[in-house]
Amino acid sequence: MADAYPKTPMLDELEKGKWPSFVTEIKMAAADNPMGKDLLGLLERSYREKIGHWKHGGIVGVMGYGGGVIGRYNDLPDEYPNISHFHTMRINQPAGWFYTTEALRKICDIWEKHGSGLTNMHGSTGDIILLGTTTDELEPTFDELQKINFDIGGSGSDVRTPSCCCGQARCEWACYDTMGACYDFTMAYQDELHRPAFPYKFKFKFSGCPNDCVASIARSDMSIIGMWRDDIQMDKDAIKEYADGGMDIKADVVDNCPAKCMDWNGKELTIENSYCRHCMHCINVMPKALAPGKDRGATILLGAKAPIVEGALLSSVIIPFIKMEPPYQEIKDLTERIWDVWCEEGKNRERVGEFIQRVGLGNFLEAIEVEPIPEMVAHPRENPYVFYEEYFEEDDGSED
Amino acid sequence: MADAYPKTPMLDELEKGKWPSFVTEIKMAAADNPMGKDLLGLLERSYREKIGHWKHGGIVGVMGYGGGVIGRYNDLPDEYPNISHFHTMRINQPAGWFYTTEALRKICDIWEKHGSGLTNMHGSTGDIILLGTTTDELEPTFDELQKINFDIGGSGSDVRTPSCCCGQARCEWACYDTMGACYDFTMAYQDELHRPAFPYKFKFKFSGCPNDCVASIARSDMSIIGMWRDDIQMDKDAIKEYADGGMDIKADVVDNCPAKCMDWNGKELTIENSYCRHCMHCINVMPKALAPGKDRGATILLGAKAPIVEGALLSSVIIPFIKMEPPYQEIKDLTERIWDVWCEEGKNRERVGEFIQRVGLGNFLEAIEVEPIPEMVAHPRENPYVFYEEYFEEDDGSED
Amino acid sequence: MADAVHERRTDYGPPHHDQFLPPIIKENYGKWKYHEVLKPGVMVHVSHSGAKLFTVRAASGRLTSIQKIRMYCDLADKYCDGYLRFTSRHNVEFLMDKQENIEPLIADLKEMGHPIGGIGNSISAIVHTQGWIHCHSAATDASGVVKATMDELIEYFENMILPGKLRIALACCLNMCGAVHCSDIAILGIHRRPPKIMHDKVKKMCEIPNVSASCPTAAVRPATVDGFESVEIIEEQCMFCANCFTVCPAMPIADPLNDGISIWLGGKVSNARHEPMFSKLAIPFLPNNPPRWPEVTSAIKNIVELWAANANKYERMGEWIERIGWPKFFKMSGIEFQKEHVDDFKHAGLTYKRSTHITF
Amino acid sequence: MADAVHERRTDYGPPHHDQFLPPIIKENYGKWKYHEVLKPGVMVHVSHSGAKLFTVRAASGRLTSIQKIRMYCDLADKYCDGYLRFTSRHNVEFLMDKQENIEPLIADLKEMGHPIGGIGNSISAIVHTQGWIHCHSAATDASGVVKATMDELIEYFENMILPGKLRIALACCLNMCGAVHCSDIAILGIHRRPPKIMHDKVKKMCEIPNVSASCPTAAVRPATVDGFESVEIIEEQCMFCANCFTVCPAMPIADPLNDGISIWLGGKVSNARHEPMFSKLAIPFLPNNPPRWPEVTSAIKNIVELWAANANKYERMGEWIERIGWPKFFKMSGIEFQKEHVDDFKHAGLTYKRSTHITF
Ligand code: SRM
Ligand code: SRM
Ligand code: SRM
Ligand code: SRM
Ligand code: SF4
Ligand code: SF4
Ligand code: SF4
Ligand code: SF4
Ligand code: SF4
Ligand code: SF4
Ligand code: SF4
Ligand code: SF4
Repeated sequence: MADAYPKTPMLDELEKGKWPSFVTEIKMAAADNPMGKDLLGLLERSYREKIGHWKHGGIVGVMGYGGGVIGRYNDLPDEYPNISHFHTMRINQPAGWFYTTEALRKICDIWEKHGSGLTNMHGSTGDIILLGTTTDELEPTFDELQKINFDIGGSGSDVRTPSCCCGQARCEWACYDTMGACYDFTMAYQDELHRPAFPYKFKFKFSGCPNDCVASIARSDMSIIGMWRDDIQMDKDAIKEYADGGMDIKADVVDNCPAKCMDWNGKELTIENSYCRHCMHCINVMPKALAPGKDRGATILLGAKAPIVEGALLSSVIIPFIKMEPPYQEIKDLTERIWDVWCEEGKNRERVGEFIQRVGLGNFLEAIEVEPIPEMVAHPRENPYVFYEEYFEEDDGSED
Repeated sequence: MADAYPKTPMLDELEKGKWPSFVTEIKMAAADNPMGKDLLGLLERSYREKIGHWKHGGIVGVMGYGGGVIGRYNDLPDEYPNISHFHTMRINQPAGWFYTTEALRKICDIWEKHGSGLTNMHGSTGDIILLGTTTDELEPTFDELQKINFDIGGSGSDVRTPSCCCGQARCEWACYDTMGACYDFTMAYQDELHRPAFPYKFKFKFSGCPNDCVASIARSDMSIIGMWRDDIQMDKDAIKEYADGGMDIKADVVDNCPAKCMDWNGKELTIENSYCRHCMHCINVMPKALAPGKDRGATILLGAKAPIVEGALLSSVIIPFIKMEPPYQEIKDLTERIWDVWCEEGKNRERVGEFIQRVGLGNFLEAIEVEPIPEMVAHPRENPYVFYEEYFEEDDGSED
Repeated sequence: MADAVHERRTDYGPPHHDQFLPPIIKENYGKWKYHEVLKPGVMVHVSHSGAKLFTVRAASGRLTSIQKIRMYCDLADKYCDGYLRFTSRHNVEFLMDKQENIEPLIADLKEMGHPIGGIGNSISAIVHTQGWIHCHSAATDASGVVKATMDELIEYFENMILPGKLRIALACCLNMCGAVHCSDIAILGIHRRPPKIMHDKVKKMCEIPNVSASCPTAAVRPATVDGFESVEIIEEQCMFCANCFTVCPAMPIADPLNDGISIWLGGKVSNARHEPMFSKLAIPFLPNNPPRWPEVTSAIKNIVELWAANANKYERMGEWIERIGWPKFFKMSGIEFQKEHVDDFKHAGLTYKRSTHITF
Repeated sequence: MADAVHERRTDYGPPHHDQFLPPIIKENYGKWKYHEVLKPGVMVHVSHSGAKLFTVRAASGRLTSIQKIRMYCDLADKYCDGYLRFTSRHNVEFLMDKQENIEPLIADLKEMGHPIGGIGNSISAIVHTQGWIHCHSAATDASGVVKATMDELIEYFENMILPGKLRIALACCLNMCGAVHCSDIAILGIHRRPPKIMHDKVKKMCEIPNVSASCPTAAVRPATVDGFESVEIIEEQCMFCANCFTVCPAMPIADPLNDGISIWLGGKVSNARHEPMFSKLAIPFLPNNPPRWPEVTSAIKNIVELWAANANKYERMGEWIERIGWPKFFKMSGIEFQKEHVDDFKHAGLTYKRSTHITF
């Protein structure tokens, strides 16, 4: 079988070493599939020439959907005809990336029949990426996906496939049901996910606590991060066990608290909870002894994105604390008000974060009908260029 | 005498209370001087009406000088004729604001004869402010000042009157002779100080150590701040005395060290000097035990200013360490290269800090022929928008 | 068999996750009490009910064939009652309630070529993107650089011998699909030459006003060249972001002579201790040197080891550098500081050193 | 007697300070070993030679009559061999080598109405500006507000009962001659109404292009009004900085109904512990209420006392607030948070809260 592959001396180097080799994966797929063989050939060529061979994608897709397929053509179709089309399908993953082997096998079967047999498990937004097929195979693939209830994910100027950490499924720190919320929002916004109608993309990510294991604060337009607002739960015996077990509680825990709100007198750990910043560090270090409080919910933040065009952004706080209970109506109402304003006034290719930067947080808040509160800023303004909105006129006692 | 003053019921309220009263000062001057009386009247009126009564200044001055006098006229000259002109003269203070009573009395005598008898000791740039005289009195005043060797200070787009902390005259922490350097620079740049020829003002301030007692990092275009680069000097016995005296060295000193480079084991204090940030805190708290090292000089920083127009700036590092020895030629050469570039390319009313912000520090450094070093930045860039300056062409092996 | 006349559905969304959760998770959903890392790549979560869930995390190259997925399925059937999951960094996790299955599973995984690790104070898989496998925008490959780098760092994946977590991400162009902007170490593909303009195609393929508008530095201007309505680029204003190319395919920017990789440091995402931080430029340019990018892998290894040897416990890369200061970092690492390091974009002034907090 | 024909000199510079230094300073210049604060407002500097220099610091209103200067001179002659100095915050300092002179000097100073203090962990004199005494640009008075405030805070000048130094500065307009932008507490005069344009005078008094260019928000545009070549202001774009007025006297901005004071907190200059910081807006507007500005003085007193009661030792205002977070500060102080607090100038985005480091 090996001689069926094109010669790939450079790629072969990447089959050495301990980390799983993507070259080996391609070869595994190539064994049964001509697409894989051409991909090996084209990639080897890229390695030799130090340049990619993919052209700007055209618009291809599946009937009734405005996104979810990334069109791709190579620039040497005569030499690599099996991948002259090589489109990617983004398939909405199940929340938390949990699978039964049965479901996975069905996906494999479909992709064996209709595509390259290559995937990304998963794409960096979270989708199952079915990597490489022809225009003709798109509809048939979707047809089969329907039967196993896997739907298409987002691409283009729409809601992108939401993702979440495993949360309450496996983590003791989850302050809300991330998987439940992720599923709920995904279902609620099917239309927005599948039919691009925004100025640009809009991503939701759900993390169960401030450790933020789906990097939502860096990578989503709306970041929903688990939070508690009462006292950290403490198990004194467990603290003693850690101390007896040799943990240097002063150095490892107390001195690393960014709020400087902990104290360890050698016997007892105290936390001045009203100063706690909810950073998670102490809980991370002593999972048996400390836990988030019982009054749990989430912090909602807005606006993260990669640098293009106005520079990278992190999300910033819009709601410091909200209870997370289905159907999450308050958050959805807020989201929709945000979309309305952004769709109305946002520029083409302007992410919501950039939009806020351009119009100013104060004006944005007014437009979405949210009161400004100090939790939204790291600190108040430093420059004195304040747009006071009213002034007194000589003739009246009232403000203008 | 009291009935010679105008009625000032509001101002009189400000003669109450423990803090020295400027109203009392004005009254003291007014006793012998009609300017003071009119000033009381006009000021009382401002208090009543909640608005100032001074007009935009005209250009007045002293022959041969392009600055140093702030012209001022009131907008009610018929009612307050004695202060219809009320110009201010800025007189270059002696370095460190040290005086003999003899010198001060001579100034008082001149101002009694030629002005309002009111002063600011001192203005916030550092000058002796002779507050209020008429156009006719400017030349005669200067004539008398010449005789006692007091010269005029800066105003307008020139070098402003440099100032300095008392440094080695009274402070154990001064890492160089601030007063000597301040005098030297003032003398070297007399022409630039007296004849505005820059895009805007340029201020020098000299502080002997990072405590920065003349606020140079916030208030001067060039900040020269004392610095050492060897180890902090330690007197172990004195440390012991502090400890025995009840100082909590861990809490007060070690825990406040921003570099986290100190350790106190209950007996001995150790400093990992190569991590020390030269913040002064430990030295400030234990002046008998710790002192700046012996290899002393200064850090040079550039660009502080108040907010108008582009927002306030703090100075930033241009030379992390330089020995401070007269005639400070290297610093003067640098200064003059900066002026050349700024005069050539700076916009009208653009301070040097704003200029650097506009052209970019990298380009600015190239223009003034200084190599970029990491000490100049808090951190390297976060955005990937790098202007790589060369690229390879196909036909040559060399960079473009 | 595909039924040609079944009703065509849309917008039914992903399958609900409930059906994919193993019974022990369903029973203990939201009831976990604490976890312990048992050894590299293996942890146990203990429920308030006393139930114990064991997780084995195996490395994945992310680009996965259906053959490999089926092999995972075989293992999950054998040891985990047919359940498995993937992580947010694309590793594969096997979940089970039977502790005795851990060792045989690990043995099988290793046999298959999948190292176990990435949990705790270790380096996990590199979040990355498409590169020359699938994207038109790439300035470097993704999977190859990742493979070469992880081979070099494998001991830190398989062990927990680091001061804290270390997260690496790669993006093959400034679009940063790998969201590398907040990583401890970011590997970023970069162009360094302005786009070449296919003047005969611009007007046909692109909207000229959109193209001009796309450039963050206004370097692209409408112009007539050789009789074609097209655009021109003021080269000194170009910083190679490729945004014009994203909008207009007639302006290709990829260039074998000048494309390469930059290395960025000190970002983080979690709120643990320090607030989230952006990564900062450490090495402005390293050449594309396939297949194993030795300049890149050795630069990264040096940085990892410098951090490992000098950081305090729990101190992420960025926290460590913030404590010691960047000048010290440049000194210790031997990386040369250049003009490129100095920011000159919008907020550049705020990155200047506005204090005397200097080390010598 | 003025000699009419003496040679007219220029550029001779200030007198050299050497002639103004007391002998003990000349002898010990650069040889000081340490200092001790003996009591509020009194310190001793000890030389390596063993010599001791005593300093008594007295409050000054800065605006000083020649009569007062002569009184200072009398005291300096009596106790200090004819030497004295002023500080960078405009206090007056009496320097002497005779410890026994301290108490009589203090008695005389107090008698004259000059409190002793400002050294160590105290509030020193307020750096300030001209206000209605001399400047055309003022939105409030300077000396009056300062006097009223210091009367209120006098116990903190005369004692050392604070956690650290507290520096207050006042500027009567956004030009910020008092460089209030880095003060623990900044009192800033503000306008809140766009300039009124004297259309008949603009063309005569000002260069119209310069006037337009002067506006940071491009609110000023050339326009013909009532037949005059003049300018107009787009009111919604005006943030009352007065820069157009600085350039053009025909656009007065001062307005009794709307001028007032804003309060800013948490700046510092020294490098001690924390790097220098800008002050941040705490109270957007308080009315001008002469002669004693009670709203201003009581707001400041409350803030000082809140800080004094809650900060750790050595913690400056800004360091304290940074530790507890601004939301907490607003809660504790009872100051209302408003839209005005939210930055909307150039770097506004960097002031948004980009983490979950939140307190409840
Ligand atoms: C497939 C994927 C990379 C991967 O290998 O995982 C990807 C691939 C592309 N991204 Fe992305 N992005 C992918 C996740 C991201 C992420 C990460 C995330 O979602 O967490 C980001 C950063 C976060 C963000 O949204 O800002 C990201 C930021 C971008 C950007 C920059 C957007 C910006 O506002 O700065 C672009 C350029 C654009 O949209 O114009 C872009 C554009 C693209 C395009 C469509 C290329 C283009 O210019 O049109 C790429 C198609 C590649 C291909 O041929 O398949 N992609 N892209 C990821 C989607 C997989 C999935 O659905 O699961
Ligand atoms: C007298 C003094 C205030 C005082 O009471 O102490 C003063 C008074 C004036 N300053 Fe100032 N400045 C004075 C120190 C400062 C300082 C503080 C310093 O030098 O340390 C600053 C902030 C630091 C800086 O330079 O940025 C300062 C920043 C300004 C600005 C804003 C400049 C900027 O770039 O942002 C202006 C407006 C301008 O220049 O257009 C200004 C303009 C003015 C003018 C000339 C008003 C004008 O718009 O033309 C004021 C004249 C008032 C008068 O009638 O006497 N003054 N000015 C200070 C000079 C006394 C002296 O020579 O010792
Ligand atoms: C499985 C996963 C979530 C998922 O649904 O997929 C996960 C799971 C856990 N994370 Fe995480 N994290 C996961 C991605 C992340 C990410 C996102 C990322 O890397 O892109 C982050 C933010 C990274 C960053 O800050 O740049 C993340 C930051 C943390 C932290 C904070 C560490 C820190 O000191 O900054 C903790 C706490 C700890 O480890 O002490 C944590 C802790 C944990 C715990 C211990 C939570 C628990 O009790 O179950 C889990 C196992 C720990 C481990 O891997 O060491 N997890 N964790 C993700 C595994 C990815 C992988 O394959 O390696
Ligand atoms: C006399 C004066 C210098 C001069 O040449 O005029 C001076 C003199 C001293 N300063 Fe200062 N400082 C003087 C203005 C300043 C300023 C500038 C300002 O206030 O505008 C600062 C920066 C303020 C800021 O950060 O906003 C300043 C920040 C310091 C510090 C740092 C304090 C801190 O914790 O941040 C110290 C160290 C200390 O006090 O522990 C210090 C320490 C000292 C020492 C102890 C130095 C010494 O050994 O002689 C002197 C007496 C201390 C005192 O007043 O408590 N001096 N000092 C200035 C007195 C002004 C006044 O009348 O109050
Ligand atoms: S984000 Fe929090 S809740 Fe979610 S997996 Fe990570 S640590 Fe657990
Ligand atoms: S969660 Fe973070 S801020 Fe809160 S007490 Fe623990 S370490 Fe401190
Ligand atoms: S700046 Fe330093 S040297 Fe100068 S007076 Fe202040 S503490 Fe002394
Ligand atoms: S000077 Fe500052 S940084 Fe240096 S050791 Fe002392 S406290 Fe630490
Ligand atoms: S980072 Fe750039 S090159 Fe890589 S997949 Fe994303 S868009 Fe394509
Ligand atoms: S690559 Fe970027 S900077 Fe260069 S011309 Fe295109 S859009 Fe402008
Ligand atoms: S702050 Fe403004 S009003 Fe006050 S003196 Fe300076 S320029 Fe004049
Ligand atoms: S006051 Fe300032 S913002 Fe308003 S018009 Fe004048 S220059 Fe522009």
